[in-house]
Amino acid sequence: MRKALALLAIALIAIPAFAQTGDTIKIGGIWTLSDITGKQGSAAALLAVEEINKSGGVNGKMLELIIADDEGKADKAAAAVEKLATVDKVEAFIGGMASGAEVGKIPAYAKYNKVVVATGAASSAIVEKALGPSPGSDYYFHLHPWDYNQGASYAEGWDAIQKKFPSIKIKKIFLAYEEGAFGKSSWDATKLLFGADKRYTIDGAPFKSALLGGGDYSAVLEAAKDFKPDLFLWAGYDADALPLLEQSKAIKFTPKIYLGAPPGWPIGFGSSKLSKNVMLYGMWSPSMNDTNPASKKFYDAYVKKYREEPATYFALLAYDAVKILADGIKLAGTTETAALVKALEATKYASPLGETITFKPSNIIKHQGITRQKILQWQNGFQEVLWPFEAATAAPVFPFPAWK
Amino acid sequence: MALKRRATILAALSAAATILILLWKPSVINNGLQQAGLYAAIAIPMGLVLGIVHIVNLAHGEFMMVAAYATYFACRATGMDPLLAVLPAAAVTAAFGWVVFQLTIKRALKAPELNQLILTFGIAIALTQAVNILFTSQTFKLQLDYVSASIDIGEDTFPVWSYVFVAFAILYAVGLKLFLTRTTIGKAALAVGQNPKGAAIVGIDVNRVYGLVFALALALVGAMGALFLTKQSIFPSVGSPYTMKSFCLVAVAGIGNIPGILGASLLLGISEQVLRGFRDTRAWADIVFFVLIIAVILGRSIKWRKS
Amino acid sequence: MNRNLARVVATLLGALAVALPALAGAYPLQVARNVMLYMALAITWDMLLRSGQISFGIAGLFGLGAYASILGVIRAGMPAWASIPFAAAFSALAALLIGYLILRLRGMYFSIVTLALAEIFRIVIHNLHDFTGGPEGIVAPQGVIFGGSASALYWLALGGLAVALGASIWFERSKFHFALTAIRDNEIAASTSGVNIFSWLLATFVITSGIQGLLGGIFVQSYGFATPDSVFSADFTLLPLAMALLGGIHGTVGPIMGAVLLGVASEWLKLQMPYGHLVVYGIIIIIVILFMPRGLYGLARKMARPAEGRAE
Amino acid sequence: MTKLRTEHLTRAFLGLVAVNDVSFSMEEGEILGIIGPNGAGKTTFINLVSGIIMPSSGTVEYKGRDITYLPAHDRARLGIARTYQLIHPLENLSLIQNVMVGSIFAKGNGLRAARAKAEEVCASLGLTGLDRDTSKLTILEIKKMEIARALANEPEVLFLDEVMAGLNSDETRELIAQVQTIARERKLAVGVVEHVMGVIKELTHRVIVLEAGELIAEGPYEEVSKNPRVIEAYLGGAA
Repeated sequence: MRKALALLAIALIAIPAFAQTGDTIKIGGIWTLSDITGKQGSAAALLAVEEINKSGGVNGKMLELIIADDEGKADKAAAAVEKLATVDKVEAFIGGMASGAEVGKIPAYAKYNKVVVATGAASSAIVEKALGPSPGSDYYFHLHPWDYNQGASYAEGWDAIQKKFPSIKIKKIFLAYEEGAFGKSSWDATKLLFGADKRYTIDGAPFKSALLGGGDYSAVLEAAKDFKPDLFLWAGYDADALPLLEQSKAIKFTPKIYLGAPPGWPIGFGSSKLSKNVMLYGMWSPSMNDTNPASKKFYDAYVKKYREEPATYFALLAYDAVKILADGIKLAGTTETAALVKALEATKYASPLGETITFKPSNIIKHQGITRQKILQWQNGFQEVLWPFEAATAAPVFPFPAWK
Repeated sequence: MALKRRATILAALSAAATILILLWKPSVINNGLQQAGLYAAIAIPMGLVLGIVHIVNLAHGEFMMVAAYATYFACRATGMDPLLAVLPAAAVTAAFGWVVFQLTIKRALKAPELNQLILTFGIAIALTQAVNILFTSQTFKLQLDYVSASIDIGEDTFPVWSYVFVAFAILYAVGLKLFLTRTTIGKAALAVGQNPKGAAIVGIDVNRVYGLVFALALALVGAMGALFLTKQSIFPSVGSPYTMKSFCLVAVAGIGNIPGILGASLLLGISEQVLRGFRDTRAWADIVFFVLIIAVILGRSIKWRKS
Repeated sequence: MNRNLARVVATLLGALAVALPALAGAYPLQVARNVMLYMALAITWDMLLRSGQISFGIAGLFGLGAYASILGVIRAGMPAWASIPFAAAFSALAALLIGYLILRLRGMYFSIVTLALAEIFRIVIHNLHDFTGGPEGIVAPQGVIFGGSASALYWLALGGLAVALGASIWFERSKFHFALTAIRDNEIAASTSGVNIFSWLLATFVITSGIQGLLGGIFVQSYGFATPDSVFSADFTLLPLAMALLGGIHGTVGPIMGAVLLGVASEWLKLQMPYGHLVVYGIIIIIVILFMPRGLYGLARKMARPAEGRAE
Repeated sequence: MTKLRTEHLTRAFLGLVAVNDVSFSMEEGEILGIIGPNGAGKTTFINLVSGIIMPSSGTVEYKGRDITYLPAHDRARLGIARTYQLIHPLENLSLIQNVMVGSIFAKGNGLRAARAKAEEVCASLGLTGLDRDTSKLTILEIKKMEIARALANEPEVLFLDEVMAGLNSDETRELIAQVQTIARERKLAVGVVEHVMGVIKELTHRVIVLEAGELIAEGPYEEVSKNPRVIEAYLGGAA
């Protein structure tokens, strides 16, 4: 009892109760810090803050990023928002990855009505719905594409690729999707966007991701093999990448295009023989450094500071979130919400992701940033961008090589 | 008599079902068997610990995860094949387990059962998170050609690599059976498992036996960690689903019934694959595991109550 | 700890809980809400444990209540406040039905079956996309209950805790105490003394499950959404269990102490070390179990009366 | 008046017949000895009439009502109480709370009434220090506590299963006297299982003898103890 009370007392004392309104602009960043996306996202955001402060800060003030962990849980995420808003008194928020945690923050975000530049949370079914329509959700700037944006951009991308490369012909698409929220929303979007007006024949089957204790794909791969797709697409996690390929090889399943859409890839995937010419959906790859100076600048600075590669594009989104927010504050001259929202609406930010980010309405909210993902391909151990063509770093290799 | 007749009918029915499935979709049996092997080989060490030390080890899968990470880095540093690392991994994990046992579990053996449960829960969190800090949440995977091994029969191609799990499961079950019935230390372990107080009275050092059995179980888990690495990706939380699956399998088999784990795994592995084989039942494959667990346990309790 | 001191401490804590919205900012209130939720779950788990039955199915009945509440609002047009008692009733009814099946099981077999049932609930809700929203989850169209007012949400959470606390104290002071302790100590002696074991277990299971469902309803209405992964999370089973054990089982005080310890430790550690605090969290659990096998409350009582040996 | 009667009561465990075709009855105010060599089925017989296990065949009647398959807790409510060969204290309840259990559940008393009843019963057995933990009690006190718990049921039929075992001769004498007084005052039918024949001789009005699950003799102790079959059973059992 005594011990518990002592702990409670320490906890209460440890929370500084005074407000600090001096020469800094405080930004709160919330990620799942035990996850690589959150770890690197927060690191990249710190890098951006450092760069901005080195070049004189924003309107004469230094930026200060205060990081909090949401542990991937809604209740912890809500506590993180409250802490940043009331204890640290931050003036804007960035961050976010898992939709299930993001949706826990929304009531608190709405209560404080400070600008949020969100770096993750793709689920339109819960996050966008919970945000609700304009003007109630105007404070929220969503950088990452919604699930339906992604689906639409893939459909667009494949149309464009087939037009440009007549040798590539896709009629039948099979989607193997992990049975959780991520896979299910991918399946819904794929059915909706590829299945429309019967241009493509679509089939799909769920599997249990290795991330959640699965790892046996035999049933879904056999269903795919029977379907004989031109494009085989899987929506799962990095833990599924190599086992799926190995098990595909074991049953001699050789689609012409083998495409994966995990949020990240396992370490050293490119050095695996099986990775050859596997395609992927994503937003960024280090190969873009050759064609995109912003990408190279970010990459070099990140590697120099942290001595590791950014493993996923979530690091870049967090970096962009800080830069976009800083530009907005510069333009508005204040962090006051109405003015800052207005300033951010004018955002035209050349992202290291290889596109210019602006905010446009999506299905429900008013401020959606990126709507397109990219189609890439593993070539000789590197992720090369195939589409959009303006960011392309290589031409597609087709078909997917059959197993020897 | 009635019991025997019922067993015969059951055996005949399951044989008939097997043949039907074989004709309809031979891959279901092939995959189900291999999956069952993986389940069983991971669950058997937990059954051993539960049967003799009477601890539900909630860090079971986490120990396998640690073994797999150790194997991964050893293999990457030396270029060794993880199959060669099976024995070293077993030894290292056993040593690690023995240390963990001496430092923590031994001190909680006299406490109520639930304390041991939560203790191992704490160990599981600490292990997972320590690995997360060291190696991040990213996944690692060795790429080995032989895991894609398969056999062609007519039109069909059957993957066969995972039969290595089946082999290990059988090896574990038979080996443990022999160990527990033929060796002095094994007999002592069995005696301790059945009646710790009685064993102590006849002069068996109960805590030492517990420590040895725990280390032995972890050796088996460690070997599975190396094997698991051949086929699957590893990441900090990779072990935890296997803890729950193993716990369930041990319960279906009945505590102390190690060969029963093979049967339970077979039942669950094949039923899962059968459900996954149909389009309409695919999504429900996960539920079969839990429905069967409840059915078996309830069925057994009713039988007990009758007799 | 003598009785007067205990009463003073209880009164002070009660006063603190009531005064907190006036004293503390939004962050401590939010943390308090989280802690109170887990505390209430820990208490209900302990209530069944007093009969010797170890449930691993807290998350199942909690999640069931959560979905009953949000689907009650969305599919049946219930007002949000009414959906919370509905959640309690729904989980209680579910517990009544499954209780008939499973309450004759004992020991690990009971535990495993409750765990399996929780998984079955999750999978069923996961798979009934059209009705439940499936794996992606479902959002309450009217948003968070009480318009998201921090103090109202705090009172709601405190209300949930008060129900659990009230039930637990009632259990300690009524026939439940005698029935459950007798069942835990010796079922045969209990039955030949007239204790209808099955009925008392069923009543306890239904009551505790109902409260767990109630808490699920409160949780889901406090955040305005449900996903299978969030409301059936294993955290809702394992953390209350750990809290009750670390605080001390078979009574109301232990789970309270354990929940304060782990709940506050978890937030406090996070402030100290944003990366890696979960390792320390695990180590705290290990250390408390090793050095306080009867939990904080057991240790406190032992220190309060060292002369007497085994107290309980 | 006949309180308890069995007809052809039989119980087999996996082919082994523990109680075989036993028919007997117990009258109000009667103290009945149940004797027989080890493994004769005495405890199984008590388990059958108190409802802890169910018979394979035969019937049990209580005051004319068929209770053959009635669960144990319902029999306790009707008025059948018992103690155990191996002590069954409820360790997490205090002495008085142990006794209260009988009154609360078998009689449906409230806690206050149950406490009053328990205090009364404890007083009649000479138990004091009622708020002590059971771990602080002597063997005699635990035995008395279990008798008190049974008496708090306000039973009409009471079975005492080797209640004197483990007690010294003074303690035994004290308990015999108390059991006799209680049986007389409360008009109980008491069934007593004992190995010490002195106790049986002093305490009982009548005995039944079981051997290998069968009832082989019945009557006053003096008479039965001369029965050659009984002597043989005991000698055989001893040999």
